[in-house]
Amino acid sequence: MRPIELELGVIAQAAGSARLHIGATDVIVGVKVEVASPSPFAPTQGRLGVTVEFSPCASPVYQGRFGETYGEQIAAAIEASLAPSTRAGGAAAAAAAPANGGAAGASTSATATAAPTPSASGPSWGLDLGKLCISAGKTAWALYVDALVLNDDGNVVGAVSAATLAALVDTRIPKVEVTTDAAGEEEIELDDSPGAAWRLDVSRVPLVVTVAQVGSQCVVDLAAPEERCSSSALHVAVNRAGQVCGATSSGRAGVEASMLLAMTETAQRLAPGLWEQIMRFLQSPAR
Amino acid sequence: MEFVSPEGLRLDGRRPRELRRINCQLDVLSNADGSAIFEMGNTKVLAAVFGPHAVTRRSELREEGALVVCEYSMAAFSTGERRRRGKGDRRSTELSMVIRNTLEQAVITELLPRSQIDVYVQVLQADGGTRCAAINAAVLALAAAGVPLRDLVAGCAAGYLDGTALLDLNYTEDSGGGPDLCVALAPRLDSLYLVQMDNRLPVDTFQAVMELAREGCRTISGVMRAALLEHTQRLAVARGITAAV
Amino acid sequence: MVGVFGPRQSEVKLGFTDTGRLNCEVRFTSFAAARLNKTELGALESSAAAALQQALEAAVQLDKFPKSVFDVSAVVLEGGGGDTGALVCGASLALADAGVEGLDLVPGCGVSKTAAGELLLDPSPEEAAAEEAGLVLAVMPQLNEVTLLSVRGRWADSELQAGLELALGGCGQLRASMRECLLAALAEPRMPA
Amino acid sequence: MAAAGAVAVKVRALVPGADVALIERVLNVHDAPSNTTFVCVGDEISTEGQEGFLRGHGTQVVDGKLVATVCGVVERVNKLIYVKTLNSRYNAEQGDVVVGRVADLAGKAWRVDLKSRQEAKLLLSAVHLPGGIQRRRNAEDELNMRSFFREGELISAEVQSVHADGSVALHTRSAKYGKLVCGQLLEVPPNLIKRQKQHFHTLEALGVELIIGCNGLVWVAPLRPDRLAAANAAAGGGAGSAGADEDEAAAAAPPPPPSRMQLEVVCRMANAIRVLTRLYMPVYPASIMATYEAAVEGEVALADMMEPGFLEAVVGQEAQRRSSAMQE
Repeated sequence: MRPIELELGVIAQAAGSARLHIGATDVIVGVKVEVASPSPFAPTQGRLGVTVEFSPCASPVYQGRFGETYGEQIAAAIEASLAPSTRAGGAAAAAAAPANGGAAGASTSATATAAPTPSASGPSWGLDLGKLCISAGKTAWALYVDALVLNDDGNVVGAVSAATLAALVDTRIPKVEVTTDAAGEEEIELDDSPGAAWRLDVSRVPLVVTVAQVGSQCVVDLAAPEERCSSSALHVAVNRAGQVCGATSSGRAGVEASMLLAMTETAQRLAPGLWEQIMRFLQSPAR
Repeated sequence: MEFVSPEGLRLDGRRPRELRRINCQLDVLSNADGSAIFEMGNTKVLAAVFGPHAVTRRSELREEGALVVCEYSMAAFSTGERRRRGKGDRRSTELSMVIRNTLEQAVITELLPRSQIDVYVQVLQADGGTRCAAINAAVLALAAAGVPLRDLVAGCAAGYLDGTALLDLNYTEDSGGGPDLCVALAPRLDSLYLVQMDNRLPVDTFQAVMELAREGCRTISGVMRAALLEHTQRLAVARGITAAV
Repeated sequence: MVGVFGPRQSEVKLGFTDTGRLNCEVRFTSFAAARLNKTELGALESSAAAALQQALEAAVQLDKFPKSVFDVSAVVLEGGGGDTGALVCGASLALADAGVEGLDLVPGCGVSKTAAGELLLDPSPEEAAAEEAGLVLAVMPQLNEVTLLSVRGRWADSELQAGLELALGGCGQLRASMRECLLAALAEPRMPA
Repeated sequence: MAAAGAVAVKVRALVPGADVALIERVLNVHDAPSNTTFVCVGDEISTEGQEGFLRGHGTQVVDGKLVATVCGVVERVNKLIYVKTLNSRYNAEQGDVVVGRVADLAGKAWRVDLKSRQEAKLLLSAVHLPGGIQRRRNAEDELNMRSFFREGELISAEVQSVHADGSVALHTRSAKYGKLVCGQLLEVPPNLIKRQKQHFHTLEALGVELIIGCNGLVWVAPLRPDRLAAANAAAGGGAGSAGADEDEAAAAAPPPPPSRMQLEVVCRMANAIRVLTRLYMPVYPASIMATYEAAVEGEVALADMMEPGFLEAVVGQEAQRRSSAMQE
């Protein structure tokens, strides 16, 4: 892989941000936190939203709305890697709804229990959205991860994923206290002092690695011209332990099943080392 | 809310006639023909220029001069409150038009017939005065791309709050409800390329605010000039031009 | 329900290509996705369309249709679990029925992993909602080439392999029934359009 | 860039403007001789001591004073004063060797993207017909244009003429021009390229072919002894392999696949050009070779050529070369 260059805290207005260069690929990720109401499907969890935008600065082809679908696809892959339940679970719950609704009429609780409920210890991977809850069913932190691609020289997915990890490490969330006043109304007090802020636990956040097929070889970290030569690619989310936490395929041609497994394995071998390297850099005093 | 303290200091500790800290970086993107980051306090704007190149849509081809295309977009994380701004919302479209109009006058388009210049402005951080910062970043990027310009146009905002004319408003001052004047000036030609103002302002005060904004433009233009000169010199040395002479 | 239109001439503004193009569009009926609001529905529809396009693109011999476009529009009448798999199967059948040259039929199906580590082929909505991890696979069985793979949740290596094999087997079964269905349709006299 | 399985990933701090700082530090920008005048947009150019002047490129006259319209270096040739920009798009001149990508077909011509100010056209009548037959092009040839060059393919050509409105006409009426396959394309700011007598270079000792297009596109490919013949054959219709270019993957393409050694040399050469581009240094055979040899001597791995260590070494070498040139 090409060397990765990272810079943290580039956006003053964001709770956490990172800029990342890999080759000439240049992405900025900003994380914002806001107090919002939790999703009705998961009242005890914070919200998570991921967007990926291509700046027209990257290339004139991204002028107007072009590149939005591509951005959405990347965003979906990153979002699925950060939290198990938001998008995939939402779709599953939605699919479950008519079936349950038909059987039990007004029983809305049926779907609520059917929706994936992470155990008390939090989900097995990704971010623990339960920690983002302020008051069950009423208020929770909404975490917005916004990525901006300033230059596309290949491996955008990997770059966005790594930058997201770094930005999440950089993120500070203010402490809040919920007090109940006489009328039973809940009030939220924000403690704005930087010392009182807490950080997210990123130890379970997987990295998304793109493995592409060029000819009959598995290749990682392609530059833009190389990307045009690859027939298909697999974006694999792998956590630090080397376990697969999700995958999506892309490309115009089919892949043989054996090749698919080889690609996954490549990703599994690569990602833990990458994860450790990034964390070591982020924790090093040199920064 | 008090915008100017009795000691004559503003919310961020500036004097009324003081600009924020300016920082210019040139050639920050490798793909673009010219690019620049213009920072002014907490406002940070990136501009990229592609071209001049052949027109992409033949119907827009102009025989007599170059076509300037502008797109202004704000990053989702750029504002204090996160707001999902789709591309092409009304504010962005309006600002794209404003920047385009200003730049079309600044570029000597007659020299580049039948061609097109794309200017993309991306706001990375917004803290008031993005309009002017966008113009400044775009002019820097155009100069870095070697596009002939009539003058080093610079933009600056000024306002009038608490009975004082204030230079270069930040976001809090901008939303303070007072008049806000945005000016783009060609310092050598001493001609105005853009004047925009909202809210009302007595005519005699307008003169003072206008003069202040023009003063600000001259100062900014000077800073931009220094940045460009230094950059040019670096490039020339790397290229061995000076050594050869 | 899937309809295929085309091949038709490509719009001039998109420029020349020597291969064809495939446009996919997926809509959910209002009762198939009653619990979603507009934006969520939009996101679901566009992601389903992207998945469908990806699954079919490799199978349709687009290089045989220069300068032309196929429109594949699908409507999900009722979401009963495994929507993506069903979409791919339906669209592939529709393409074959429309006489579009393809490399193979593309069956697609899903596999769910329960919390206990059991693997379930073609999960029902309840099973899918309770799953710990899942995957969707679309494949060209005759060529043994995977055209779409989407994995969610955490998998151990051996589990993933077993899940893939199970899904491949499921796709094989699907292909057989899809083939029969097409042959039966051929045998029937057609109504003139 | 690396093959799968290589896990060593370097993560380090991003320092904006590191390259520029490097140049400044090593080449002593501020100590540079100041007998050249730099100007910025809107600066007045002194015309003192000159009776009358001729206004050249990059200048305008405001109130009788000469004012720069671009940033750059002031050049004076007799009475003519002009400003040379250091970074701008390619301006075509007759006889230039260029490398471009076929954008699309327009009637009897190919539109070629040269990364220039205006589009360039390669007329059907400006290419050799198969077998070198001399005749008028007919409608059939027009229909078969794609068998010569397709969209997206790279070609080398020569500027035949520049029209008054600035548009460019190309020709490939020589065996050395034509389609380019199996190599790497590099983009260099055109100002870094000097017009020279020779733009085609074959480095036989290394087995590399180098085309330095005046428009800033540089082509590096493994030298194929049969290239000239192949070029003719390709022009002879029925060109098979299209699309995939500028990649190592292209090594899989037909006649004799270049050896791994050759490919490495090509990559090293390409990286040498990338290094020069990044450091804003002129790109011409001698500078490319110097960088290439520095990498070979220093035993710098292919992937490490873009690392700060090597960049510094290259700048240092350049500084030394200049100081010795000054002493002479």
